[in-house]
Amino acid sequence: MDLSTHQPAGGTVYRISAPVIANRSLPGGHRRIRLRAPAIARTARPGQFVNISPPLATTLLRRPLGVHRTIDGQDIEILFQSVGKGTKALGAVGEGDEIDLIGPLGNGFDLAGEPPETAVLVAGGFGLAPLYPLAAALEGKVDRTYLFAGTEEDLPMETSDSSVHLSFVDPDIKATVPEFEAVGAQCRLASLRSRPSFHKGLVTELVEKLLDGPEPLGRTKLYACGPWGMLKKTAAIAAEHELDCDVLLEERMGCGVGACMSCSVMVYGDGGRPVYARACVEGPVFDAASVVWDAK
Amino acid sequence: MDLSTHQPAGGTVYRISAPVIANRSLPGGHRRIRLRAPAIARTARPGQFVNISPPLATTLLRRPLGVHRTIDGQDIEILFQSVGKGTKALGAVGEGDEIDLIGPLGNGFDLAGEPPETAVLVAGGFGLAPLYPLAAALEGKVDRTYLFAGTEEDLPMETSDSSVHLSFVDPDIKATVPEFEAVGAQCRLASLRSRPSFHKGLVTELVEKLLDGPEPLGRTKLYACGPWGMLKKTAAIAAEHELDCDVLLEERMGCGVGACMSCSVMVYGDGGRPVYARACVEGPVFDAASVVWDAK
Amino acid sequence: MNLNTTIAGINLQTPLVMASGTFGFGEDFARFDDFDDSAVGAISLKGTTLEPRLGNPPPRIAETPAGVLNAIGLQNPGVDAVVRHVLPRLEAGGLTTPLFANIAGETVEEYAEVARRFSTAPNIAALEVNISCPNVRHGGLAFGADPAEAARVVRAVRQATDLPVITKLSPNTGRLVEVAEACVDAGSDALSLINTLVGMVIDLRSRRPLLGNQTGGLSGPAIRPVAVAQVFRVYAALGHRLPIIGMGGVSDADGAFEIILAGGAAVGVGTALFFNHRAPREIADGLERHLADAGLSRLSDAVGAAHRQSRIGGGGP
Amino acid sequence: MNLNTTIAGINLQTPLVMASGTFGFGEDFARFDDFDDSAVGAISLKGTTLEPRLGNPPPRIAETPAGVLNAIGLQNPGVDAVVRHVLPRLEAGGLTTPLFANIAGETVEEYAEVARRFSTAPNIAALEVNISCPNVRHGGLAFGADPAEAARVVRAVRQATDLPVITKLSPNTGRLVEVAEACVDAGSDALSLINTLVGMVIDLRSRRPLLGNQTGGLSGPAIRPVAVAQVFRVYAALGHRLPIIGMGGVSDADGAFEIILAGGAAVGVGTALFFNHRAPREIADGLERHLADAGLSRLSDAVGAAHRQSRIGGGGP
Ligand SMILES: Cc1cc2nc3c(=O)[nH]c(=O)nc-3n(C[C@H](O)[C@H](O)[C@H](O)COP(=O)(O)OP(=O)(O)OC[C@H]3O[C@@H](n4cnc5c(N)ncnc54)[C@H](O)[C@@H]3O)c2cc1C
Ligand SMILES: Cc1cc2nc3c(=O)[nH]c(=O)nc-3n(C[C@H](O)[C@H](O)[C@H](O)COP(=O)(O)OP(=O)(O)OC[C@H]3O[C@@H](n4cnc5c(N)ncnc54)[C@H](O)[C@@H]3O)c2cc1C
Ligand SMILES: Cc1cc2nc3c(=O)[nH]c(=O)nc-3n(C[C@H](O)[C@H](O)[C@H](O)COP(=O)(O)O)c2cc1C
Ligand SMILES: Cc1cc2nc3c(=O)[nH]c(=O)nc-3n(C[C@H](O)[C@H](O)[C@H](O)COP(=O)(O)O)c2cc1C
Ligand code: FES
Ligand code: FES
Repeated sequence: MDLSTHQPAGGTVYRISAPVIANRSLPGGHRRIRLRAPAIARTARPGQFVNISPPLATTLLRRPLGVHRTIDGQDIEILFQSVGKGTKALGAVGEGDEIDLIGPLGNGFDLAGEPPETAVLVAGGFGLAPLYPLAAALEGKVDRTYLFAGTEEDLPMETSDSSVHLSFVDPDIKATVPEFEAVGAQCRLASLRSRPSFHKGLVTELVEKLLDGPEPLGRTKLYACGPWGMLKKTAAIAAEHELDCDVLLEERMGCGVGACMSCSVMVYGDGGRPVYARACVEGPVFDAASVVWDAK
Repeated sequence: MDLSTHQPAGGTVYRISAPVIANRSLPGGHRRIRLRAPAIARTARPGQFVNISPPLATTLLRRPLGVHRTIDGQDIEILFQSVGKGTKALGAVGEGDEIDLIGPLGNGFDLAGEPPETAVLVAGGFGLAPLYPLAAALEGKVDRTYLFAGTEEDLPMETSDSSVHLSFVDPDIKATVPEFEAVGAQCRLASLRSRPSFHKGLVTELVEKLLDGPEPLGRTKLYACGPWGMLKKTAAIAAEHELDCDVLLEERMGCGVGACMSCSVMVYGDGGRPVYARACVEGPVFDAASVVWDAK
Repeated sequence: MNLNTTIAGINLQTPLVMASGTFGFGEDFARFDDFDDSAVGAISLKGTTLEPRLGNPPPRIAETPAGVLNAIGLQNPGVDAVVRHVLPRLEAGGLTTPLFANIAGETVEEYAEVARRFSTAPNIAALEVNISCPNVRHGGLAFGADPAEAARVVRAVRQATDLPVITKLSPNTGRLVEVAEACVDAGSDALSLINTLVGMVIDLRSRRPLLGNQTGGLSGPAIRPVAVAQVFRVYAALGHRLPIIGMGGVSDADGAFEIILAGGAAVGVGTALFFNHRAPREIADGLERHLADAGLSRLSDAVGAAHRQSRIGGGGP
Repeated sequence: MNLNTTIAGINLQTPLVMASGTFGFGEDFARFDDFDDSAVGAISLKGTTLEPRLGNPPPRIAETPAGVLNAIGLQNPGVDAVVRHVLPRLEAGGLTTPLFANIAGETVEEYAEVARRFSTAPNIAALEVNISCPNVRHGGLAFGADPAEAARVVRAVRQATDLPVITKLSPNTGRLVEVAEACVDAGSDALSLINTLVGMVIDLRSRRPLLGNQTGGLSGPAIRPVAVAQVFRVYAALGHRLPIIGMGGVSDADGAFEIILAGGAAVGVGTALFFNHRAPREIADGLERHLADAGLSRLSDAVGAAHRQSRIGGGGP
């Protein structure tokens, strides 16, 4: 994309007054909300997001939240964390309330080109949520998908112990996310503190173990979402192994449609010159190699 | 009261998170809300008010609303009109919600001194509501109470035709407010447009008919609440007939407790010099003779 | 009802101007399936400089009580890219809404040069001279806070173009009316105000300013009373000489009508677009109702009406 | 946790100063059955002039998005009535909270005379020189927008009193830091900022300015980002020379902590009292939590910390 002339990008954006179908609380203060938003459910791609107005004009700006699942071309599901004013208000809505939202927004993951043979998904904490639709979309297209997730808190999705053996980690490291396994991904979890069945350490160590391990991988691509430090490390691993790597970046936003330049991410533009790209249209998914990792 | 040294005035003010006991809609967009607020129900006098925060931080400032009735030293009832943001939000609360309010505020009507023989209550539109507790308090203390109310819209209280004959008006003018009759007041209503059973004209014409009519009145005092023009006219009638007259004035307020000087009403101070009094402590009830009627 | 208005000889179908910096270069909001062009009177394009500008380090936006703080830092592709690529794209797309080029610079000469280059474009209706950006180190506010400096910029632009010149003023000065007068004397055909107020949010976790630029510009409903007061004052001083595009915190028809009554011949809508892209249509409809309620048949009868309706003797003792 | 702070040699038990004009002469809030004096660091009394002042015609107050517009016009009983009647009443009542007399005038000599008369009262801890009231025709802002004029007032007050002098500054100028510097050079022992921003609300029914005074001063959460920015700037320039009482839109501990991190050694609380008289207690408790979370044992360690935590290289390109 040519960043030099402020091109509009992305498809049609719908504004929907979306009825709340369900709003469930999950461990660790997370919530899963299901909204009736057919125009978005039909068109949203993995990695795209919606921009929500919390109920009762609690906040002025909308809040960007990833589309976690689309259901029957009717509903969208969002996993979110109640961290501040907006997400707390959203957590309090009930069935039948209507939520004002716009979407789908952002580029989403690029699924048009030749798929890799191995997809490695790397999540930090809440970054797990937006990677789920990607895993689901990759099922059947790639030979194998791995998911590694690092977390110090409860994850927004249920975890258990996997029955599948993976050669590149100790057998007692077997914590997994069944919902990801259900769409064909092999999972392992990491935490900096000692937790049963978790790898103790950085999630990126699991990635390194895989890449340096015995499994045949073929053409491999990394996909990552999480805190900046984790993404930077993942990008470095990708660079070192000369692998493609996509990262999903969360930036504060104004308009959500590319008009205001609030959501800038520094990337290498034409001729390697650093320029700011808009996370809401040129992102939120960026080629890790294009991101200026030292800008933050 | 000495206005020259910013004296604090009024009794203890309570802040209460008051459960909503009932919230009923009345004709003409009016509402009657009942709140559990024992400390206020026990201490509020006729003409005093509470300062309410509409729910969910809809507004920044509190909204002053008169105490219409106190019930069993437990609850207070408020009659109000949904005119703007705050009162609309208040209209939407449901049973069990809690409303943050402070009170009782203001001086209220002076019931301590020698009561008049005849009390004449004059209401313009919504001014009817705060006069009700006065009528109730005067019952038994005065020989007779009259209520005249003028309105172009629906009143906040039910009306019907009176069975009592009043000598000073045409017999076909018989519209009354039963709730006032129940506390011993004789009522007649006026409207500028033709309405069956209403006097066609200004409400103050009814006052003049009474004062100039055949009924024996003895020592008479007027009490009025309503729009400025109506109050001014009532004050002029009182002056002309050399009668005492109390008026309840509604002013925009900041603090509600006398600290901020937002709610000023121009009155004649010491030596007849115009000064501003605070409607929230020196008012909202003022001696009509002390008000500088040309200040608005 | 007729919402037509005229700014410096340019006819606008409604008084609503999409505020610079909130509507990009006019293309992004067209992505909405229900964006209603017919409610838009004019589009003020993103502030443009001679060279491309990177803009400020992120984060660039924060929410505040009833407001938004931004520090974009005039990120833009430079006048040549806009004139060569963006404007032809708009023309090819058939956009007929009048476009205002919002121009900025670090020196007087830069303003003039940007003005000159925009004047070559067939589809720019007017220049909006931004001497009020609080988010850049050089230029911007440095010109907008001083009458003589402001006049220098306007004079140079005036000489560099035949297009109508609108000057965009800053509230971050006690001398707004003086600056406005100087701009008019220097040849400005219209004024637009207000730009954002200097503000800051401190992030309580990191305990440092949240925005990459430390300070930002405050916009949104929070600043509407400031905007109304400044439009009122400038109209009182200069309303007989030229039209004012009033803006700041307008998100609904009530706010827009306040600005008009204070003296705005047109009304800028900025931050509101971020949370309600239908605001222009809703405001236009609401304005028609306000005019009808007031018994006015034309918008122009309402412009500055608050001055004519003022209390006799209003003002402090 | 210790919330003690010192302003110009005066020890305050908490950093919370009840802002002038919002707390009367200190007696009214005592009517609340649950008002908590122990959370109050100091009380800034209502602005007082030499002669009694009638104030502005009503309406004097209006609500705005997240803000309040007021135009009281310095209604007050005059310095003599305050010194002879109000202050003795407060003393007799046993009030031990430090009192700041907020003084205003139309001429430099009037400021000095009010200062002189307040200095005879035994229970005034400091003078707060209000050169920033936007709601009076003469004096007020006329002094606060110009460094030389501001210095004249402060110098005259300085010579008229032995009490500590706090100067209260206005945000309605682009020269706030210059004015602050001039006040310090003229002998001010502390600064308080910000006073209200000039604003206006137009009543859509009457189609004229709602307030009797037409314009008013904007306060409340809406202006907090402006207050934080100005405290930050003044602290950067003068924080090493004297303490700042920061205020504007503080209604909770988060807002108060922002002001402190920006450079406020104390924090004014005004408009918030109108809707929550328990704000001082809630803020004091919340500040203790913030200090604990930040691992700071004393309030003074947090004052201006946002400057020390700033990003390296923060600031626009
Ligand atoms: C493309 C994208 C996808 C996202 N997907 C999800 C998701 O699926 N689930 C989820 O829980 N969260 C997601 N987030 C983060 C989510 O937007 C924030 O948690 C949310 O905006 C916080 O709002 P608040 O009012 O609760 O918090 P506050 O802290 O009160 O918000 C204040 C302001 O900061 C912004 N802000 C705060 N945190 C973030 C953040 N992490 N990213 C961007 N803006 C932020 C808010 O939008 C708001 O403007 C996503 C963010 C982006 C940009
Ligand atoms: C002492 C007193 C007693 C009152 N008693 C009653 C009552 O019993 N029932 C009732 O319906 N109304 C009563 N009012 C009027 C009531 O306060 C207003 O209708 C209400 O404040 C409107 O708020 P809003 O948010 O709906 O309107 P908005 O117009 O949105 O209010 C904007 C601002 O203006 C103020 N305001 C608007 N109208 C009035 C008004 N008439 N008087 C004072 N301030 C106003 C509001 O308080 C608020 O600060 C009383 C007012 C006073 C001063
Ligand atoms: C994100 C953002 C970017 C802006 N960029 C510009 C700009 O480039 N040039 C300009 O003159 N004003 C700019 N402004 C100011 C707006 O045009 C407008 O004057 C201001 O935001 C007040 O209006 P509002 O409250 O309706 O947003 C910007 C405002 C915002 C919020
Ligand atoms: C009703 C009212 C009256 C005020 N009167 C004065 C005054 O007399 N002297 C003064 O220095 N400031 C006065 N102020 C300004 C406040 O002291 C304070 O600086 C301003 O309101 C910002 O703080 P806040 O947002 O916490 O209210 C007044 C403010 C209000 C709201
Ligand atoms: S949020 Fe406006 S450009 Fe991305
Ligand atoms: S409302 Fe504050 S003094 Fe009356």
